[in-house]
Amino acid sequence: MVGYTIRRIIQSIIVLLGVLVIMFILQSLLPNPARAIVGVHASPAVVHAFIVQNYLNKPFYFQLWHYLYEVIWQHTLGTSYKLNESVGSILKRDAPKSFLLVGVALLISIVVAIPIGIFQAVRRNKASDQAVTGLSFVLYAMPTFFLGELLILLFSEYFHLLPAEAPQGSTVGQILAQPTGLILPIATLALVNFAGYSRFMRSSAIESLAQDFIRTARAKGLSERVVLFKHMLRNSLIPIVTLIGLTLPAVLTAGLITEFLFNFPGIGSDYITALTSQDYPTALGITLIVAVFTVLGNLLADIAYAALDPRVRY
Amino acid sequence: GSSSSTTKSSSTSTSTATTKVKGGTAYFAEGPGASPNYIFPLTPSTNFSVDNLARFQILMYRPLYFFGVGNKAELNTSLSLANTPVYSNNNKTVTITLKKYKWSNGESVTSRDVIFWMNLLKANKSAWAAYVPGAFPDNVVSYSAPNASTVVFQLNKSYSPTWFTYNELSQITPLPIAWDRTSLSQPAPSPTAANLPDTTTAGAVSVYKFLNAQAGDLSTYATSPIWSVVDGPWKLKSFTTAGKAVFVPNASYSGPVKPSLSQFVELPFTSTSAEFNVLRAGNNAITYGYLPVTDLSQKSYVESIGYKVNPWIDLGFDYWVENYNNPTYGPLFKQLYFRQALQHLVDQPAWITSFLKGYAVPSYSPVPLAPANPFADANSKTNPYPYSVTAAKNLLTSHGFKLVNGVMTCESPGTGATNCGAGVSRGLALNLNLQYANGNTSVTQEMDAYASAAKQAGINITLSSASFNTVITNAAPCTSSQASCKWEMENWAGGWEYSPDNYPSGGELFGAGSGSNFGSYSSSTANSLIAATHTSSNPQAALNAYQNYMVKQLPVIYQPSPDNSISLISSKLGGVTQNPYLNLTPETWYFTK
Amino acid sequence: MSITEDLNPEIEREFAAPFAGPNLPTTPEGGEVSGSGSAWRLIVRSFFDNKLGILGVTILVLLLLFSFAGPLFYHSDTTVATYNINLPPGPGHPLGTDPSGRDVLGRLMTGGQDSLIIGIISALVATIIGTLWGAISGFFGGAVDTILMRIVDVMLAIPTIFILLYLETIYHPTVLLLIITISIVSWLTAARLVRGETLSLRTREYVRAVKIMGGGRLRTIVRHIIPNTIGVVVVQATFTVANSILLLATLGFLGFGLAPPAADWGSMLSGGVNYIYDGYWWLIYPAGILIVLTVLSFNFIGDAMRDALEVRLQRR
Amino acid sequence: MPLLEINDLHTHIRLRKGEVRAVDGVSFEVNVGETVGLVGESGSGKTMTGMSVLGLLPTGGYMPRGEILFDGVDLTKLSQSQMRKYRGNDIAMVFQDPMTSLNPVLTIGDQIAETARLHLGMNKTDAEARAIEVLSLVGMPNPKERLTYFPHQLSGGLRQRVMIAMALTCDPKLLILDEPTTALDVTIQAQILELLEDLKDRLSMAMILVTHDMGVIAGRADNVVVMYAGRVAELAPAKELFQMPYHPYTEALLASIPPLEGAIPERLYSIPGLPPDLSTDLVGCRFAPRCRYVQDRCRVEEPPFETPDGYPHPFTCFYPVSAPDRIPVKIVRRDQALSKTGREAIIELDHVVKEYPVTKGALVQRKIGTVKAVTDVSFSVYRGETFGIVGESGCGKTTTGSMIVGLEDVTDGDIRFKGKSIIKDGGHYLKSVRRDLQLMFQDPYASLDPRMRVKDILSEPLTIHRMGTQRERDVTVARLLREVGLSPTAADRYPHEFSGGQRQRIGLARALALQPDVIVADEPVSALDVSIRSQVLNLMKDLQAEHDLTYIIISHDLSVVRFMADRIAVMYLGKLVEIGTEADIFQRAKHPYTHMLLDVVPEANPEVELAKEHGTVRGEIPSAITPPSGCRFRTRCAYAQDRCAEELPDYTKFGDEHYAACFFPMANAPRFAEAEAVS
Ligand SMILES: Nc1ncnc2c1ncn2[C@@H]1O[C@H](COP(=O)(O)OP(=O)(O)OP(=O)(O)O)[C@@H](O)[C@H]1O
Ligand SMILES: Nc1ncnc2c1ncn2[C@@H]1O[C@H](COP(=O)(O)OP(=O)(O)OP(=O)(O)O)[C@@H](O)[C@H]1O
Ligand SMILES: [Mg+2]
Ligand SMILES: [Mg+2]
Repeated sequence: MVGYTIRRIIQSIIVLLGVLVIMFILQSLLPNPARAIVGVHASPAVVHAFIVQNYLNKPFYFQLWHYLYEVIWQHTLGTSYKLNESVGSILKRDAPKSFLLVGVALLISIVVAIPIGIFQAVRRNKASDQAVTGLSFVLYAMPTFFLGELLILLFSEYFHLLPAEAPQGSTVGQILAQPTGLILPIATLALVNFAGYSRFMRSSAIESLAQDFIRTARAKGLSERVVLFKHMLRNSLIPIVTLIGLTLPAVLTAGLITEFLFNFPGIGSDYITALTSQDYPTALGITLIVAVFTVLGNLLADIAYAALDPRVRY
Repeated sequence: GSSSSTTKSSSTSTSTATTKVKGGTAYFAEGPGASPNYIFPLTPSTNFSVDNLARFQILMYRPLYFFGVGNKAELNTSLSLANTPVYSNNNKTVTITLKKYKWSNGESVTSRDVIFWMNLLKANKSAWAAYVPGAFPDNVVSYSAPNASTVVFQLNKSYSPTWFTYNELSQITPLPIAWDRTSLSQPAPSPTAANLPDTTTAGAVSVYKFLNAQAGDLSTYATSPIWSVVDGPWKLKSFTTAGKAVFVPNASYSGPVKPSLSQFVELPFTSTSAEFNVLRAGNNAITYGYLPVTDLSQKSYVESIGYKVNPWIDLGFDYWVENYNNPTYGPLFKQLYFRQALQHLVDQPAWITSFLKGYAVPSYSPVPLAPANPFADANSKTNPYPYSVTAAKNLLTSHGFKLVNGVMTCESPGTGATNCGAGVSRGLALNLNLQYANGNTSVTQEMDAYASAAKQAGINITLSSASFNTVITNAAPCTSSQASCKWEMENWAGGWEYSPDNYPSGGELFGAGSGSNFGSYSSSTANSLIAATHTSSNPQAALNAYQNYMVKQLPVIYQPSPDNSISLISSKLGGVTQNPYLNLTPETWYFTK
Repeated sequence: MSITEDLNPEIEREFAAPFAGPNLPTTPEGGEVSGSGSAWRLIVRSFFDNKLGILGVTILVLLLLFSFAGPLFYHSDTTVATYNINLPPGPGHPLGTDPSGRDVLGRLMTGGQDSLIIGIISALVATIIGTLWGAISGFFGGAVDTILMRIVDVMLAIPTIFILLYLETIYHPTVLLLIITISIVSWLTAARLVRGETLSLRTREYVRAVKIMGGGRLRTIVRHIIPNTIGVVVVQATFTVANSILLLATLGFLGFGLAPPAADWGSMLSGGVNYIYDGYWWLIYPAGILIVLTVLSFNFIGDAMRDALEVRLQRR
Repeated sequence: MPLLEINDLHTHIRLRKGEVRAVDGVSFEVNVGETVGLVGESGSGKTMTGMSVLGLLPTGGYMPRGEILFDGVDLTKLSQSQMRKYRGNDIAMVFQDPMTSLNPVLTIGDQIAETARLHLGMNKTDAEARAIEVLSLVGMPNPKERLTYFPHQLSGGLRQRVMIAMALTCDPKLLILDEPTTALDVTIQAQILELLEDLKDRLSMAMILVTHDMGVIAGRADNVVVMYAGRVAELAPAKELFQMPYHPYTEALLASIPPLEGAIPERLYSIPGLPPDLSTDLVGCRFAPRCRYVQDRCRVEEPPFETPDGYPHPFTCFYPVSAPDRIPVKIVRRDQALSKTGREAIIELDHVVKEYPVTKGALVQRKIGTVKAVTDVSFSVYRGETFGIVGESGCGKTTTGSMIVGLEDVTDGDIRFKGKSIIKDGGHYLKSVRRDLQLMFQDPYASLDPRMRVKDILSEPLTIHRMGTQRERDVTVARLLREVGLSPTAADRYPHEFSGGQRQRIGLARALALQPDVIVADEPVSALDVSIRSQVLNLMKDLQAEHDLTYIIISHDLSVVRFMADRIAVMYLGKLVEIGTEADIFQRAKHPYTHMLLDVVPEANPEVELAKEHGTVRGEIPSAITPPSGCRFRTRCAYAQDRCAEELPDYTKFGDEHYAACFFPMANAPRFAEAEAVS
């Protein structure tokens, strides 16, 4: 297990290096951000100074090398062009909030999707199954922002029940202090994820239910409840765990949209702001941390997989 | 559009007389993604923004000269730290006398504080956003403080006094001597101490380094012993790195208007719709917000929940640029008739009423009509090239163009009066690209309308949209051989704001080779007219000559200039004025019963 | 991405009756063979057993008719802007006009063309790239596999929208560019899926049989591996279309859709969402519903197709 | 009163389209202490009958008619919750595949204790104690330790013991075993069956033993129920049934089993055609279309299940088989001239070694050992003969076969085809003789590309070798199909449109397409039903004669190998332990391992089976990664001595072509030699 973990970590580092290479290649294709950063009024000298100062006149591999140097020796992720802050401190401030949002939504969607998926599998092709299937299909077909807007329209605009904006604040504590504001963004994100997970849980449960050992369990005289929750559940969770790892990027993307929509002060909003203001170091830092979490999420998923499935031993 | 908006804005300050209550907290909505993040007034270009300067620093650190009187674009003598400057010696010597202001640490605002600024600026000018080689402070040969309240500048040549006051002296912010150090552990120096670090270039460099580093630590803004020394009406109480700033009145503020509010809060937002969602939800989370242009139809709703709708007009004008060095169309852009044709297709009145619901000012000239200002002359008030597809068509056909497959195509090249003009080759069809900044429905609508009108005139315009920054990056001055010179027209939909260069003389805009001349417009007449606005001893005459030329010559394509924002001000809030240079003065605000 | 396609495809364990044929004494020794048609015909047949599948195809056909045949019957100039902006539905404009005064119904049709073309073609391109990538990776294994799959891992570690936004910042969004960019981020799942399939196909006896017969690698990949991944690939492609259309909508929302007068439903929807408080429902719901319907129909089709394939697998 | 009495049981399964009548009027009874065997072809309703007793029907399943009386209670009338009281308690069931039938994520202790807690109301500790008890009952070594094991940590045999232990937890009165040993090796099968026998006596249970293996039934069942197409064809005490079957189906089943003793028939009897589709309406006798004795009446009228006068037991037939009618066994002794003299060795294996590295790790593969799949194996195969390789699972049969056809490289040693190495010259020679060495695959499902039509499958080898024009190929395809007994229309069909046996025929046709000299057939019939199996074996024999083929037949089924092979090699854990002619092996085997194998194969003859000495199988197959030193069989050998661990026994010659690698060769003949060969 330890050996496996070490190897996976090395592998993850290689993947992250790959992410950096891709991002720097992409960045080198982007228009030079200097003018956009320093503004309409700035003189060419200022523009030039900015370029030199940020190595924008250097080839991408030099920039990459410099960035690695910053990351490894200086423990920073560069400085934002626009925000007068190190990218590290932006991430330290905003990433926890985003992971709170995404994490809670993910948790809720999983916790709801699992029993519902099982329920559907048990009542397969009955009206209730088809109703949930229909709902999850529609949710799944909805662009995140559209769903979010509809929720805003319904709950803040029409019923005045919930705030249309996420809580504001720089710390997780401040965010949590205004829980009502979290409901809509979390609901949006959770609904979007729920759709996929419940569908998958349903198939996974159906598949598990068709396994021979379920028949064995029934032949023992166990009640359906025990059959489902002791014998079937863990087996059908195994593929779900991997799925969650794999869908992390998609979940984070939905998180980005949700943050933007609800004015949530997290890295998703930061990312869009950074990109539209060509604040590349910030955008890069956020991409990197998201990649780190994706890779980490997959690692955790694999470990959870091993924990759930005794057949897997690394 | 223009007249109505002017009257609208003027009504603000004279709001109905109701009982004024002391105290209360006002919440001000920051623009999307525009939250303050740099506190040191000697601001580098990356942070040189309205949000940092006019809406943040100025609340705490007053500039030597304050601009904007109510909603009029003028020097505000009463809010300035100094009396009106006196020019002498053929406009080569400037003498400034300071009024009696105090820093919050009890020290007086003296000429030494101005010298401190100048020392820092001289030593670190390249780090300063507003620095243009040859201009301030290069054009100041020497500066001195004969006594505690007087500063004297010797200039390298004669300058137009108005220009120099509005554009150069306007940049000065006296700094407290308490900042004249290179580490936090050092005690704050005494203003009378000799040999303070700023007096040597090396010292000034390290003081700047120190202060700039301090300004980089956003989390300490509210607690730093440096930044807490203020001479403005407000003091920072708390500041989150996300951009939420809480101000409380500076108890020892010595200026004329003292705050009535007990707290003033600036709130960050990711998008205009996010801001508007919050505002609509009610509960007074925002006292002073804004209405996104797309939601103009919501005017009556916001009024019903207790907001006044007031446009905030800043001094500026709007346009988009053509690339005079474009290898294909550059020669055509250089033809006045063609620019006239393009301008004839801009239907400013219709755009303003339909798309901007009246919240805009037409632009015909680099010297704006609104807000009220002493600069615009009669020539800038009428549009010489009003909307007319036929006029545009005629201009083209009378210069050798013919419709070929619905597209105007040059049929008779040459330099004669009825030819297409120098460098325009036969068969050149008018298939132009126009890129505009997205995120703003009205701009999209305008560009759509423009492309449709152009089509009727036989000009095929392909639209594309991109982020503001992409547009502005694409619109870089270039020479025709450069690969990046392929762009034809770029509209970043922001035009030009006269701030902090408060004088609308366009020095950086249209001068050949000047920094913000994106389309590489080049005309020797224009160059000399611009120069005159900087140096003439008869400023207004020079400015009039300049604007008359620019109105006719169309160095850019003018488009309606939307109001900076459509403010939504709680009807409980009184005393609001909307400064044309966008300076925020919550000290004049108060709550009413 | 579609969440469901990546791992174990859903197995609807429909019982498949064992193969049976008439057993007349006069038959050849090995027994008679009854034809039920090609695997494809079988798939098609079980596909049409699925009600949702039929619904999906019906919706899709209607959408295609709406977008491509619609303009033949309903004429409107969707390229020219007018000042009749944001008109509610009324005579001349059954679905009102948009903020640039264009007819919404007409624009929905042209927008549908672009959305469907972008969605379908980018899914096609992505699937082709992904299939080749996955088949090569899986078949050759070893270092080739490691390198190719690490590249996929890297791309997967960056959320799609991040790469997309980067690319879109560089270029002006055009139909071609949108196809290219969406393809670039969409092939990954297909690659992983096909690789997985190839790994298992590689050890199938009929693939080993090629070697016994003396056939080469090329033959194995082209004649045996790729044709046998087709089922999975087609299902994946369907889901990719749905995802591409969603991606396109999201891009539109973030301001990276097609610029007017060209239209895509995503940009129309996100443009309309700006007016969410104004009651301009015709700017929001028609586009929104069309997107949802399109995505829905492709998901239904994909789902039904997967089930159909499963049935076939069961029969084998 | 019998413990279980099934009367006219019908079990139907509703499908989206139509209904399957899986069990269609089945009656039999089971007494305490008795084993009832349920036999029949695949799909005849055996499992469904067993599941009906437990009330565990698939979705859509229901019992429209009939009763299942257990201790006088009609189980068909009980609700699910009432049924649960019986399941696992009074009636327990053991399923076929112990790997899939055990929950992979729960420990075996948990899975066993669960039943005890549920039905016996035990607490955790008591239940655990009970689990240990039943595990020792089924002969699980170190039962206490094993409680925390997961199923995958146990071998197949031990897993099946766990399944049985689980079934025994509550001292059931009735134990239903659904193919309990089909997934296991013969040796393990023997152990498990013995265990069951023993337990039945000790615990005085009744058992229903479901199997398709007549041999298993012969030795273990008191009464046998022969099922066909959801109905009982014949019901009789085992001895009676095997002596004198009355139903043509029973007769045919028995006749299609290759005998393990006595004369080897030239051909086997095979039942033509396939069982009917149970979802269609069936008129008349269900077996009629495949019956040798069919009369017109059979096609229209359904015979009753009854004991006609003068017959000892019930069956379902109008025209029962009478002794003179019995299928004649065509006894043609194999041509004795098939000796190696004057024949050329077409394949020669020379000290062949095959090792697979065992690796771990995803990014950096580390070798953590080698699987010694084949170690130092040498033998020759002569032109025109059939060479059999037998041995337990994992002994290296497939690997050997794959190396012979060049599908796997050898790690060491040499393989020669017609005297020339196919290894040494970098594969050039192999390439040129590729078409002469063909493989027939085990799994007819997996060996045909499901996307290709049969004609493409069959012409693909021709295309690869650029043989003939398109027209000629078509002709060849038609000829091949005819040769393997398929109609020419088959050419346009896809593999999924064929039955298993038909597919295996196509596989054979493909192997023949290139007119090879040698065909290696790896378990060619192990996936097939008995009735189909004999068809394919007969066909293979016919084709061999026609095309002068040399076969190498790999099988773990000794009866198949005996039927087919002239010479037989016995492998154990990668080593060749004994080689000789069919008679050498079956009558004069010298190696204890060969003896063990021969002793445990069940034979479809109750007399032989019942006379068998039990307990000859010891232990389990050791790991191929760390095989035992010296003689690899020593760990399971009753005669092993110290020397066996220290030295590697060399081959000793016992006859012309008979060699065995043992220090202490068996002096007595294996059991089969005793029965007199009829010649
Ligand atoms: N879940 C099910 N749904 C529909 N039909 C089924 C189902 N299970 C079995 N059948 C059908 O019921 C009949 C009897 O099946 P059963 O499993 O009892 O046969 P079996 O004798 O056990 O065969 P095998 O030897 O292959 O196990 C067959 O025709 C089979 O196709
Ligand atoms: N590709 C492989 N990699 C690693 N080990 C293998 C491989 N193929 C076979 N082995 C191992 O080699 C040994 C011999 O396997 P082989 O398949 O030849 O046995 P077999 O006699 O055919 O068994 P069975 O009757 O189960 O088919 C086994 O221990 C097996 O696990
Ligand atoms: Mg069965
Ligand atoms: Mg094998």
